[in-house]
Amino acid sequence: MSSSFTTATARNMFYGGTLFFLLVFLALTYQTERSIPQRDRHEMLADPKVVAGKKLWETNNCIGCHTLLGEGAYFAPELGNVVKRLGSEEAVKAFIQSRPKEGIPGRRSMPQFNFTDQQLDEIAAFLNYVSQIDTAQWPPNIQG
Amino acid sequence: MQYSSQAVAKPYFIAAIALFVAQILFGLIMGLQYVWGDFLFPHIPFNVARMVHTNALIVWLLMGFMGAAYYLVPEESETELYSPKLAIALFWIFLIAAALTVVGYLAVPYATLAEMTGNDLLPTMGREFLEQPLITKGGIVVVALAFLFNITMTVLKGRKTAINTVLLVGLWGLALFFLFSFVNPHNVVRDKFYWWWVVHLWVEGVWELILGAILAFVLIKITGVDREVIEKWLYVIITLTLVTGILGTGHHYFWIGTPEFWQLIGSVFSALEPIPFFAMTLFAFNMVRRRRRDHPNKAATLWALGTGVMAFLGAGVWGFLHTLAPVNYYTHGTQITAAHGHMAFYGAYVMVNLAIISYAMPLMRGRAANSNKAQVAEIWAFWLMTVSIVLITLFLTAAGILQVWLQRLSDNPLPFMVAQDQVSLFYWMREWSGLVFLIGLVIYVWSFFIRGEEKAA
Amino acid sequence: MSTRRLDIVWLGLMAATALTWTIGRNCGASPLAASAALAIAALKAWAIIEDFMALRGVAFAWRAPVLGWLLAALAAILLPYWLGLR
Amino acid sequence: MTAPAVPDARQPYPPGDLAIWVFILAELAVFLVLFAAYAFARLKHLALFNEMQLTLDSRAGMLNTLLLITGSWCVARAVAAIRASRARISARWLMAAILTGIGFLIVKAFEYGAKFSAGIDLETNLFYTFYLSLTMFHAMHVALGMVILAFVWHKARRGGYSAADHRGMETGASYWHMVDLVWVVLFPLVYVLR
Repeated sequence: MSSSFTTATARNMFYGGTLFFLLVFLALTYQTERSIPQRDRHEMLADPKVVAGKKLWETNNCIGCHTLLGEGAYFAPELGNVVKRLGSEEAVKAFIQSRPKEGIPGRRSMPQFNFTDQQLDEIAAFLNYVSQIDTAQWPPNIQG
Repeated sequence: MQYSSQAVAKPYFIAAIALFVAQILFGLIMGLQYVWGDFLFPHIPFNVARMVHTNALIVWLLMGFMGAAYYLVPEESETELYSPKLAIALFWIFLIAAALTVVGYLAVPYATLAEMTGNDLLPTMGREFLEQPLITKGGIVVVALAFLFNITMTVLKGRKTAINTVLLVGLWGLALFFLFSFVNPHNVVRDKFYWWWVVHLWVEGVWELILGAILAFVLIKITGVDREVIEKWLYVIITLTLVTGILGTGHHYFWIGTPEFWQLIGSVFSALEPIPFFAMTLFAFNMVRRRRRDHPNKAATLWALGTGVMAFLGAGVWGFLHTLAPVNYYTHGTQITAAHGHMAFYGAYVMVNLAIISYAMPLMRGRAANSNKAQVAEIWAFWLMTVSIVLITLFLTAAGILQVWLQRLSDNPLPFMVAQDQVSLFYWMREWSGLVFLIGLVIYVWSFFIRGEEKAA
Repeated sequence: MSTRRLDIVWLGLMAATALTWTIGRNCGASPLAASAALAIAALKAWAIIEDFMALRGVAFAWRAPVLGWLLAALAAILLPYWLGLR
Repeated sequence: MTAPAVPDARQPYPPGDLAIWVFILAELAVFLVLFAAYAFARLKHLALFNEMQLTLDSRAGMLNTLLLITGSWCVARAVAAIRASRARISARWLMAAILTGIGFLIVKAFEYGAKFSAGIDLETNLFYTFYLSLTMFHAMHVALGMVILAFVWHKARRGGYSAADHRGMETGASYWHMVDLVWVVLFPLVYVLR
């Protein structure tokens, strides 16, 4: 078995194959970068509230319980389409604002973040932006 | 242990196991919070426990990889480690940075931690697995580069072997892809696109190279099969790994706003990702069957064989379950993903770490293998932890299937929380399995302290 | 593998390709044309495997995966094509 | 001169290094899954695929098939030549194979040029997602095969191979034949089948 199977060929195959597929991957990344602008509603990022909303989303670790476009923690609902599910940005803001401080006995509950009105506008604007992204008709239904 | 500088690996392994215990404790907290919603609320909310759980996992696996590198590189290159003092210094920097980060997660609200640690300078926090503050990320980069310098200098002045080369490619790749954790565009689609360059190209790319190199080293030492055969198979396996894994990244680009050709490419290539794990299992069993010596360390042999099997099951089979786009459309963001995550991480990376620890620790304590009593305890721990992970994965898969049916497939889909209440039975059973895992882990740690007649090194 | 035999196989493959093309060009969307084209492709592939790849004299353990691949590819193409006809 | 080399008893291993054969089988598996995906996608969008197929330039497809078959033949003749210790002639056959590869890529370049200038790209419709993915992925394999053949040609010219030892050339030859084998199935599937 060993005579017909040399380490040298296997090693060259490793470097050749890896480089080859890395190049294919970079080419597809370039193609992705070229076609993302038609799908990502980047024009909404011009609104400073959306950018600030993303920062709020990150600095409060919302991904620690929720999923966004299906990625994150599976403890709390998907928020990629929450503006559509609850109906409006106002409804989302009301929900966040009304979280009980000591939680709901015996049940999972979202902490009260004490956001100012400005911050509530920002987080709602961010979630509205995310809900507009073309995600190939995902999630399957409004429940997310 | 042929070189005195290999002893540098000992603190890394000890710290790795300690962090492993911390990871499991927080895992149990989260498991309980799934069924008893406000357990420890608001003191340790779910997201904080999750950060500690996932970050402790990644840090202890990295500690284990570094310890493994410090142990096997001197022996492979037949020369002393370039700078043992640097290795010890880096150990303390890394451990303290990790400890401070965990204290930061637990002591202050995450938003305050962000302000305190300069997240405004360069916002990189608040993303899954990459929640570390900016200074911790900077610390990780410094530690990683210094570690790589130390290991690379050792390899350069010593014998070049395939295991050394593959390990170095894996470690340099790991450091390189971690740099993408500093890429955090406002555009959510691009943010997620490059986030996967850290996460996927780690665990389904370069980490598999590190896994292959460590497993090959352990198998050479345990089976005595000559190096030429093992190194050839190592190269073939990691070729299949990167051939399928690099374009396999596409299976994360189905529903995040990226173009839809990824659904074809991601499905096709990630569908073939189990092949290298299957080849690794064949390879491991083949080498053990054709062993030329009967190594006294039965436990390490079991860990090495178990790594192949569980990696194939967890990463391969459970990965394939939900990797095809039409299936992933329904299982994306459900407990099925969590089930795959548990068994894949345990099967591939936890077990290979425990294999090298189980092989190297006795040698570093001056004996060829632990006493028979200690090995029996360790083998009990092996089966308890492995069976428990299989149970956790089965229960989460069942929960995931029911969740998909109730929340997405049925003609009147239930809201998220209502569906979660329906699957709480499986969450209870998962929590009990988690306790079994903790028992197994306790026995594993205890097995290091069992004395008895031991064969000299 | 004698060179004369290689030349014969080569000419055969070239002719088969031309034949496949003319079939595709003229007969168009008839199942008969399609299956003929596929059959010729199968023969061509078989010749390449046996003669050019020189797998004819090789142990079955290594010949089977490649020939098996050819059969699997043909099946994967024919099945949906046949389903499409109904 | 052409003494027929009677194939001795079953050789245990295929020509060339076994490592390349593992890689060949992996690549064949990828293409098999791509073919199946194409065929089933065509089943679901029959009208689109049949209509779009007409926009393909089947003459270019046919020419490419002829080129790759000739390239495969050249490589087979190169291996036969080295077995007869004719290193210089073997190198010339290898260069002929590389030229067919260059021809293939040129034809492909024209074909893609026409498509891109017509505004067609990877996302125009499902057919072109499949057509461009499959054929570009295969074209890159032709390119990789040519890189391998170039190495082998370079070594052959310097007398690196002999009748006794030409495993490296067989390795390169096997990979090149795989690239041709895949195209021989891809051509009817994409260009001819209606």
